[in-house]
Amino acid sequence: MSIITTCLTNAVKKSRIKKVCLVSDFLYQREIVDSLEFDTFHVTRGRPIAFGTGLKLANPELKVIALIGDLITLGGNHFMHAGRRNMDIVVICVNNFIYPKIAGNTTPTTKVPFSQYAPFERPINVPHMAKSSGAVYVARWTTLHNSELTESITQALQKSGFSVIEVMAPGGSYFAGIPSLKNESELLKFYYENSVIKNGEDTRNVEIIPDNKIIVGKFFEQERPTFLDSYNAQLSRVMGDKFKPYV
Amino acid sequence: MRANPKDVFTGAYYIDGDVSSAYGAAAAGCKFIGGYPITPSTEAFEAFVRRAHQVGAISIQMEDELGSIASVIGASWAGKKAMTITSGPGFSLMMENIGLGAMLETPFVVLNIQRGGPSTGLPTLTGQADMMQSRWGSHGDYEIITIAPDSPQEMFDYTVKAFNLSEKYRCPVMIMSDECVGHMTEKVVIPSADKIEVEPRRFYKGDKDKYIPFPVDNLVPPMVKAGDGYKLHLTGLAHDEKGYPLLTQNSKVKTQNANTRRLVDKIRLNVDKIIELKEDGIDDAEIIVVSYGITSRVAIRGIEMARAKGIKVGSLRLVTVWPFPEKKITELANKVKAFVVPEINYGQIVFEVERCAYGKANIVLVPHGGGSVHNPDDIFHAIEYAAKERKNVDGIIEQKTNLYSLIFEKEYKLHG
Amino acid sequence: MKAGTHRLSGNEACAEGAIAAGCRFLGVYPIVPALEVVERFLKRCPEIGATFVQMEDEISVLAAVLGASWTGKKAMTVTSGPGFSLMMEHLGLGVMLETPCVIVDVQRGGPSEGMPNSPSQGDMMQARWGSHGDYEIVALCPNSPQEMFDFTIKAFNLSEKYRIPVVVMADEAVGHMTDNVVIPNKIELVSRKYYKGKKDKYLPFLREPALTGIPSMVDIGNGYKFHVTGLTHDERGYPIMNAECQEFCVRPLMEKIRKNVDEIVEFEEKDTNNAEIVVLSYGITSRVAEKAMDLATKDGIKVGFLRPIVVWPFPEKKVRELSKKIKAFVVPEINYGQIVYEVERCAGGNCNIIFVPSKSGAVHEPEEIVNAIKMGIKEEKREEVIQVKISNQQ
Amino acid sequence: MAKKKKEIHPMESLLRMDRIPHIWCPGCGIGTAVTAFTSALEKLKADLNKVCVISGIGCTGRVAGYVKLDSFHTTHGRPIAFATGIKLGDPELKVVVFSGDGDIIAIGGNHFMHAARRNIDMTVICVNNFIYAMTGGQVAPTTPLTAYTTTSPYGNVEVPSNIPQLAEACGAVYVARWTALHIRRLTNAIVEAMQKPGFSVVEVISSCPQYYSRINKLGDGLDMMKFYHDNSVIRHNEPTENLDIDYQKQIIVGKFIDRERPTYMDSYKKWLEEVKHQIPKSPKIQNT
Repeated sequence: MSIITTCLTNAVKKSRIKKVCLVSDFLYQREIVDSLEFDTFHVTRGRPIAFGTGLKLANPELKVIALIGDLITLGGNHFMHAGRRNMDIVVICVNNFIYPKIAGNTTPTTKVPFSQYAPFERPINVPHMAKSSGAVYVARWTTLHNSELTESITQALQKSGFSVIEVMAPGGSYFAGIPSLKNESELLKFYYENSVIKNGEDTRNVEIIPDNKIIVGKFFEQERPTFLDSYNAQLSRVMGDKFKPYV
Repeated sequence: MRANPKDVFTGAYYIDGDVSSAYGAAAAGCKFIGGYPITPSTEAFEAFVRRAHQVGAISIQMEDELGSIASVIGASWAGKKAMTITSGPGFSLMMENIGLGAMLETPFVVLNIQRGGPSTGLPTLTGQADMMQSRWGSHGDYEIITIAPDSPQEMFDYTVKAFNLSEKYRCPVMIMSDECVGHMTEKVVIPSADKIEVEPRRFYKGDKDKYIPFPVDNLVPPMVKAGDGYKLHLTGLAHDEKGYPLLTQNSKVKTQNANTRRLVDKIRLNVDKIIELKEDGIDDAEIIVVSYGITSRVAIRGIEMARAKGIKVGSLRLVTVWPFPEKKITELANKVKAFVVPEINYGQIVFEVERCAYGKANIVLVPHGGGSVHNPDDIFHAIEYAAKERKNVDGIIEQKTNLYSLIFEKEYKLHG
Repeated sequence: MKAGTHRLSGNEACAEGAIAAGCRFLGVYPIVPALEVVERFLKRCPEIGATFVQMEDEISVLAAVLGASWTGKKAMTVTSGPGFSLMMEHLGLGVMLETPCVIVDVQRGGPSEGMPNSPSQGDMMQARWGSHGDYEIVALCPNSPQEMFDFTIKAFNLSEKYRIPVVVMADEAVGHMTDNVVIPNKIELVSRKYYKGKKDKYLPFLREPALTGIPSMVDIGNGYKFHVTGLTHDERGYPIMNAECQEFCVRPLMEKIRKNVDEIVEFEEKDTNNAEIVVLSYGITSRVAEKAMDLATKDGIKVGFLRPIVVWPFPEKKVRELSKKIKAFVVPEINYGQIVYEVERCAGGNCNIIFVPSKSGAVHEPEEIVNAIKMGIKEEKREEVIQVKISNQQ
Repeated sequence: MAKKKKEIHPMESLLRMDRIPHIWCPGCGIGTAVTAFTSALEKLKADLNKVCVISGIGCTGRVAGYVKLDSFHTTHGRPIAFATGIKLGDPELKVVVFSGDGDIIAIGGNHFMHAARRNIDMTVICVNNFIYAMTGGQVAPTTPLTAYTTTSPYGNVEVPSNIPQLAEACGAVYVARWTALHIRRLTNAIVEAMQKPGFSVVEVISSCPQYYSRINKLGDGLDMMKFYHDNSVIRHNEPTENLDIDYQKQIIVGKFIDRERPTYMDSYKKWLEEVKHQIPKSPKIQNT
């Protein structure tokens, strides 16, 4: 967690963006939020993106970062539609494999058996989902890749549009749900041994499959007008000079 | 403060309640609407969307009501007055985040054009069955303000008032209108901007480092805007005066008490300032008809019929339904024989009247399931009955309506 | 599970109760503090052949539970405040489709995220009024692991009998409390009323008698080809949009509960016969209240005790009857006033109402309640709820 | 005078004739979709008792009320979640979710996504008419860019959802798209989808003469059919990212995805088998 915090703080400094605002849902990110030096909102489970949409539209100067525990459960719909609209939000999806606070239940990104009762659901492929939803920037890193992660967040902040960065991070005492891992350094070692960087990889192929290597990297980048860009463009086209762009 | 002339579409219009409410929102300085289409509230959203660019506002149609209410709370914290528009089923979906709005002490307005329920119910027809939900619908303890307008003109006036109250007390304000008022087309006069009183957002003006979002000694503290460098932190968890969650065993009692208690106290202690009632002939009345929203207009006819018969009837119309005018009802209960409460539901606000009457007066409920307004005859009969009844009856007396007899006592065929 | 005495937490007892009641479908979304129910149920899944699904959010959870109930399985979900708020829309659907199911709400501090690990009784009114439109609901309030077991079974029975979603309003303290739970040899279960007539004559909402009857159900997939809708419908289940149909469809939803109130309502009373003060409490608070009552009795005060076991529908008659005999009701709740308003309403000005709010997130101290009882003896009659100030209130 | 023979609708056995006439406008494509569905049922020769239809809210949401099967008209956006419960409650049933784009993709997007991810065995027939028609023509997540609706009075600014791509990304095993013009192919697609174990999606592009066409001045139902005739291109197995629909441009139709994945019930049963021997017969209980 502290690694993500550092990356985030560094990236915000690096990107030189003044008005930054961070929205997170519950589960574990409280520690991050409290140590950050900009406005932070901790809202209902699954709703940071919807909340961020309101912030962004009401005050377009803001750069909104949505930090999400395991987004694609409750907030999947907001994710999908914010991507479609290309809402100017940076989504950092912290993938703990399982909910850190709530042990013993499967979440959509559950990968490995964490108890004798194996989760039998297929994990969701976050990068592919992001790309299919229309994101303009898609990357995945583990907490091991901190310099790459910082770079990625900086790039995403400087980009306008819906950017998604998935971060594989250890969650509390349940290290990635792998019973054999005892502490954080073992987990990092696990990441070191089990991850492979493949920039530009087709997001279809980056699904996390048990016993396969975790593919990390910057997968995808594109340019696309954001919601407000197209709003202003369309209304100016229809109404001509009468319309004052909303900024 | 007066309204901004740019936001006010001054003039006389022939519009329906939904549209009128949208213009009211614009006049009050609303700059953000997050909505989702639902019959019968869509006209309000559409009207605002058409006019949004004229007042420098923006609107977005979110993917669902969960999203629309979350975006509204976000927009409010970005410094804009914000509103969402919905009806019963959407309102039910919003319940979780209305709790968040209350917890973060966020000013925003929810316009609920009620329809027949429960569930999908009667999308195109009227109902008043969400009244208790507006007060109790989210989990945990909080207080809100609810206003029930009864005409398109009032939809304008009270939308402005709703924004003012929500800014003043930093709480969600619900406008609980109904399909009948929403789709009723009448003359609406929008006055010039200098005649409209608007409560501006109270922003914190002091030192940036010294800003405390939830000071214990201030019931309604000033707000700041996100992105202005106050390093604000807000959470839906129980929080201390800085807004940080405090969940450890020792401190939690204190924080929750201070900050949850305030959610309740800021309304309860200001009840007299918030409540607005409209009275008619209650000074020497024996019977008082308590009504709200569209029902109060139907009740007028019932009251006239009773007065023609020489019964002394007064009318008490609840403009603000929540907080409930407890004192007024208790005071009246000591003077009158009975309260007659017509509602387009099977008993909601009548329980509140019963509670506050303290057994001093009889309570007659005139229920009506929804789908249409009352038959004034039913209200008249209830008044007539209440005037005759000499005993003090425990509990609520339910008036048997014409519709009840029609459906359950006669051989009525619903379908061919 | 074998009959006998077991040591179980409230949540585990709840899961066992559900299994004993024949629940074979559990839909959940993980939320503190209701997790242990899920874990226990999941553990027993392979053995009993039940279906378990963890959905993407609480909205879909209740939808799935309603769906499962129509296939003939007894279905349940467990949640806490925030999840319960999300379920409100489908609570209405459940009422409208008259679908039997059980919702266990292990209440935590609110509003919003509030305090996930603290007990609260802040969702009581929400259970009754949380969904839009008019409906009646049945809600039970257990105060011990044993009752978590018993009441879960009772909830299934009531829900099958009256074809209505039944809510078990537990709280974090009861859920996490570990105690002896006696599992009896024989458990009485109410089974669903099935339609037995001709397939093409089946009408899903036909009532006998017309107003208060409970329509009989069929399982999906047996060729009845019925249609049900959340819209206002007639006895065939087809939507008709007018006031007459609304009266026909919605009034019985209320009347089937209101007219059967005496059968449904259940409460526990102690020493109320010649009491001056009656402490009315439910759930975890009632355990503290009992202690307070003992303390006050020692001081020579005549105190009675009334505990609604079924909180909704509210035991209106009993409260009204008592109010005429006593000086005051003392109502402690872990919230800022919910059920106390119901007591105030039913007391009808016959006696004083003293409300003991709690420092949210904590159970009352017995002394607070004792003080309130003493106050009840002294206080003159007033026409408002008298609120007790708690010591460390800021 | 010759006695007039009572006309029997060919689909009478599958429709609730006591509810006809239906509520759909003349020229609307939903009726066609229903016919395709009922023909598919006849073709399938499935046990009709074991088929149930779940709909949400909206014009297409009314389908459940007209087909003579066990049918549920649920809340807005939740038919997939409701159907999940039914399918898991009784795995023998064939579950069909028949609803509109606003219902399934907008408010119900999350359920769509997760049911596909879990690969719950159901068939989703999503009628896409580019607009919220029941509420009077608001912008939908499928409304093409620049199209007019009542809540986009100056033209839509949101990029529309690409339903097949979404379905594929989430894990659907069968994805096809046809317009209301391609009746035969649509019927076959529904047959295939219903035979396929797992989450199958059939998108039906449908005309909405009352709102979408009227607001955008695109003519009546017939004009829309002509448009589909001239502008739809059949391209099977087209990569789903190319399937965006632009305003009044070419519509690519066809069968795009047909793959195998274990369904939820398969994995669940497998898991039950796996853990059955791992657990003690009765969980640890401390007897006192």
